[in-house]
Amino acid sequence: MSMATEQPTQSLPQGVYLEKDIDAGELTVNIGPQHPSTHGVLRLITTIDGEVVRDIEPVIGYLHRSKEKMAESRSLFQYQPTIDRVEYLSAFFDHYVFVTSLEQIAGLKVPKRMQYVRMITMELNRIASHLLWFGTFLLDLGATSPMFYAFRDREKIFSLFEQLTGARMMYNYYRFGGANADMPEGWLEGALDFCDDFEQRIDEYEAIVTKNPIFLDRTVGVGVVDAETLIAHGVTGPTLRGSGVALDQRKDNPYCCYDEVTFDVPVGQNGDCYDRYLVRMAEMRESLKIIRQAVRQIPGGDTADLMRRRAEGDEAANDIELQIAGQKINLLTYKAPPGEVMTTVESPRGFLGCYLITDGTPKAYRCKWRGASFSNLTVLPLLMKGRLFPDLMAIFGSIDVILPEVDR
Amino acid sequence: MSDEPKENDKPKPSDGAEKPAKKAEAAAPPPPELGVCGKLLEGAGLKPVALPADAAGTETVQVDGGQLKQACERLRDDAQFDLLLSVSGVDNKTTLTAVYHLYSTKTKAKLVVKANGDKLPSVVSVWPGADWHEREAYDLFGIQFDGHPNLKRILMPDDWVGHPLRKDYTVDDPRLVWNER
Amino acid sequence: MVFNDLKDNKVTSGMVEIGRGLKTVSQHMLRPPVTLEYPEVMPDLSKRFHGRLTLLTKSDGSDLCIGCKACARVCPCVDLIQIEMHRDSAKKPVIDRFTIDMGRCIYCGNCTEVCPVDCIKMLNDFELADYSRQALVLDKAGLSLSGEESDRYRQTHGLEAQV
Amino acid sequence: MQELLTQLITGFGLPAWLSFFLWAVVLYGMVAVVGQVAVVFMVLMERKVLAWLTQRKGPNRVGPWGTLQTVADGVKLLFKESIVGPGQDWFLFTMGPVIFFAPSFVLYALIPFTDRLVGITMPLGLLFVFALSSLSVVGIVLSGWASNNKYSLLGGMRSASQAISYEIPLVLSALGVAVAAGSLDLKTIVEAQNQGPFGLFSWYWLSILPVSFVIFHIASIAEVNRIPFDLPEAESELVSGYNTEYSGMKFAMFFLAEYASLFAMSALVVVLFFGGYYSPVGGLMLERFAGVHDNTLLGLEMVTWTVLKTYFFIFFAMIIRGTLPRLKPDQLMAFSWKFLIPLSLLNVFLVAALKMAWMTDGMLLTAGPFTFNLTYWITYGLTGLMTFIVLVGFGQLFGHKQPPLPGLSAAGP
Repeated sequence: MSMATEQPTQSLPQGVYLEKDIDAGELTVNIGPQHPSTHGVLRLITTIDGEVVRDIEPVIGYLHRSKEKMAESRSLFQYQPTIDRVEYLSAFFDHYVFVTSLEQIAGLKVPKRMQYVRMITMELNRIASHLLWFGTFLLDLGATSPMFYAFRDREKIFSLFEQLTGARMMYNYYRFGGANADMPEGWLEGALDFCDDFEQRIDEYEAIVTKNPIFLDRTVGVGVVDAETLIAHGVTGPTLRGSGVALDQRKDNPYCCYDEVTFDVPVGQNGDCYDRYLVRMAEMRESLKIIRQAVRQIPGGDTADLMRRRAEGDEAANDIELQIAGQKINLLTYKAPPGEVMTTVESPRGFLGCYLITDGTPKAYRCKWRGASFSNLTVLPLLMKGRLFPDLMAIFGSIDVILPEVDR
Repeated sequence: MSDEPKENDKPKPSDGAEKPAKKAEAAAPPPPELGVCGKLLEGAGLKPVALPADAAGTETVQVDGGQLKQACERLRDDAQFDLLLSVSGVDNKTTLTAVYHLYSTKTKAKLVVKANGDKLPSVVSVWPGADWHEREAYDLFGIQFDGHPNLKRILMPDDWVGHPLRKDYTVDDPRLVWNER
Repeated sequence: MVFNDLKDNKVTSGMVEIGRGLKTVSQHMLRPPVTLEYPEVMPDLSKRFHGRLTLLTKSDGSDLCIGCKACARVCPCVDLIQIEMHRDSAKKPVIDRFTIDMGRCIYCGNCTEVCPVDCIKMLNDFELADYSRQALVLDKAGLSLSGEESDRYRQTHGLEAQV
Repeated sequence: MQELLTQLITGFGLPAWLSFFLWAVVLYGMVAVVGQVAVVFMVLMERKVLAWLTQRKGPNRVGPWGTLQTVADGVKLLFKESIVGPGQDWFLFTMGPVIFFAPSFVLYALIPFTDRLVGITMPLGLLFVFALSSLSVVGIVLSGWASNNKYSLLGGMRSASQAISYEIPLVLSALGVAVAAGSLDLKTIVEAQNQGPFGLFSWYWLSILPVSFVIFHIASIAEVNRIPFDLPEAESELVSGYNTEYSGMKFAMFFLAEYASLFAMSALVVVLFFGGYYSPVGGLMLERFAGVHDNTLLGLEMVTWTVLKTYFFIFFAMIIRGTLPRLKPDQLMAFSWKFLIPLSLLNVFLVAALKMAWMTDGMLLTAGPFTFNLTYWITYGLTGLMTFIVLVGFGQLFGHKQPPLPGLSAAGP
């Protein structure tokens, strides 16, 4: 690694480059921070020998927005909207982790209905995130159409989110102990419609991609890694499940109401790019399953139904479990009790954690983000040693790194 | 928009202590006892100090800086904590603390290990994934990890002065003038 | 020997799969485009959309804002909302200055949530581009809706009338 | 027209050899104009087709239905600054696009749009086409080298290896055509395909050279660097490959030449395998059904068929671009050297054997148009069987076996 960075950087006069003898040995290529397939501002100092990658060193920090320092200068409620930006492709997960951390410290109880809403929104968000991964992964491999299809369907999810929260990507929807508003009428039907529609779309994706011989050539047997290495490097999520470990927070430590729905945890066998692809595609189907069950089981049913029951004077409809706002706290003056907790959630990329320490002031004493991509990115040099240069895009795409989560 | 915030009962009255959370809780009466992992470490000849469990009830032990690496090895090999979630630095105003959040993919257990000091042994040899986490803690808090293969700044620019997440860090860097409005 | 495993034959199965992909992609040509031609066709935005901030007024057009500065206190962008107010002889609040820098706003909606009188709200207007940063700093006149518009807003969003 | 020019030149008392050069200039001018128009249309078509494939609308702002979009793009590129950075060899950097550009457009001169509308008729036309089309790689390598950019250099190197690999199956599969038609002259090849009874089905693509057609089409896509073979400009890894450093008109030359060579290669597929300027029912429709013998009208029909068929293949290439991912360089080489080249060698051998068996009058299957003959059925049967055996056998022999695809196992409900 040091070889790549310690090369002398002398400034040569114009024209000297071409007169110099080209060293037939290794070549250092600086990929990024602006490069079409580094998905943001990752910089990879790559040493290649012909087309073979000898060494690769990721350099991060180009998207560092001091989210952790911001937490210490803003009140908890003030800080809350900005954490959508930690991992902007699945902002509900960020929010959930942060909100849950404080709920655990303060002992706030979350109504059941709200937990179901959180589950539905998070699973929809997981699909949206995987869709973006699917599109960009195929784009990295050179196929253009799947990206547009994925974005088309992602838009449908965003429209649902916009009806619910008012924003398409930065939701700021969950609150400590609940959420800021109930679902609009007909929102659950909209979610179900999306599920029915998306089931066919995902079949189309698979028809285009899954058994395409070129896609198989590009992914099968590429970036093979065993589970022990991944775990030792702290890699979680679909990347780890592609290597055959059924590690899923939703199963192991069920949060929200994941213990009340049935779903499978798809795991791969070979631990290559193709398995990671299969796992994510299967996860989207599982998410659909969860959403369908959750919509069926949500206490109080659709908002319209709940409103009607309340209007008719049904006392049970005013049960705290059916309130979405839950235990309201005054957001202006709220001081969290001292305490600390690390909450983790199964985000689309793995364990997303928020280590929150409060000290009785309105601000957080320390708020540390454990981004799944941060750990997942560390295995990239390991996977890339000795592979071909174009494999870099397949492997980097398949571990699904999102840079804002790495740099925070 | 029916849920306009109202003044409700606050969950707990806070005495507004500016002290760090850990100390405030450590002062509370029944002193915490060693849990399963703490006993395991004790059995291995180390001297873990039990800390109150965190809000989720996760066992928390404090390990002396010099024994950190042995403790981590024991935890990985004997208690099957094979996944290091994160290494978080915490500035307690008097000392720096590195907080290790461990997870076991086999037993699904969690554990929090804390070590005080600004010079700690690196656990990269125990969990390779600690590499970047330790670099981050070094970058933002200035905790020196002995034995780390490549301890340099990771998030901040290489020529940055100071460690930004320390409580005594003041923003008087002339390069930040553009940020002042 | 060559005929019994045609499915595993790389050439034949590959050709079939490529053909299937081409067919699936070609089918999309017959479907209507999903693109909205934006300036002509406006997107269908929901009532909760986080757009430009606005100040509602009473039905007669007088200030609804009471100058409590709650919105400024919960705003994650420090100093985004700036309010100066005084009380007149009848102890009624008079807003001297109310500016919002829309160029720095992150459209989180925190301010709309804490407003005790439902004064600061978000519109569906998202076309805010301008030629200078200064033009994005909206003052009270630029933010306030007229009395009728405020009434219409309250009607469509199910808020109580403010007289 | 050439005679007219010669007369004009000699009439002015100038030496006759000058007329040759002038003719060349006039011809190239015409070709370039025709080619530019075709390219402008193709760029619009590509963007529209790719948009339709992805449920978008494509360019629709400039001009009615977006028709002037490419004109606007061209004007923009024309007026953009053409940057030559420090460390770049100015001469080579400029020559790269030129060398890439020129042969792609010269190819137009060789395509027989009708039996008379051919820029240059030469007995070795096919050979000349390949000679020209392989020249363009020199331009890519040059510009990749002169760009003083590692991505460009890699792109240029990839292009060189790709061109070397895919020229061989391209030529070998066209050799089958030459063997079947008994000539290297493109016009003779077209005429030879008007001999069978069924028009569409007696063209070479199905009747006797299906394997050649498949190989040729694959190799021609590789030759013009389109997805799935666009490694020299692989956008996701090499940013834009050999043309990363180019801007303005120099970039436009790459851009135009790529489309020009796509048109030329598609036209070549039509000429070699799809009956050139003849209609799909055999002969010319106007002649057969309306009894028209006017040369102008028939010529128009011929041009229509050539252009229609060519655009069909361009369209097909666009759908392929919308669907398939990109290969890796090693897979690209393996596909060519381990699969296409042995297959095309075998194919040449089989075509030659077939021709030995049924050769008459120096042409295969010259029973006269529109007659049914047992020979055809036997030939069709044989070629069909041959195709099947060759494809399946090659799949078994050379297609590297992939491991059994892993299913996903689900861990518990």
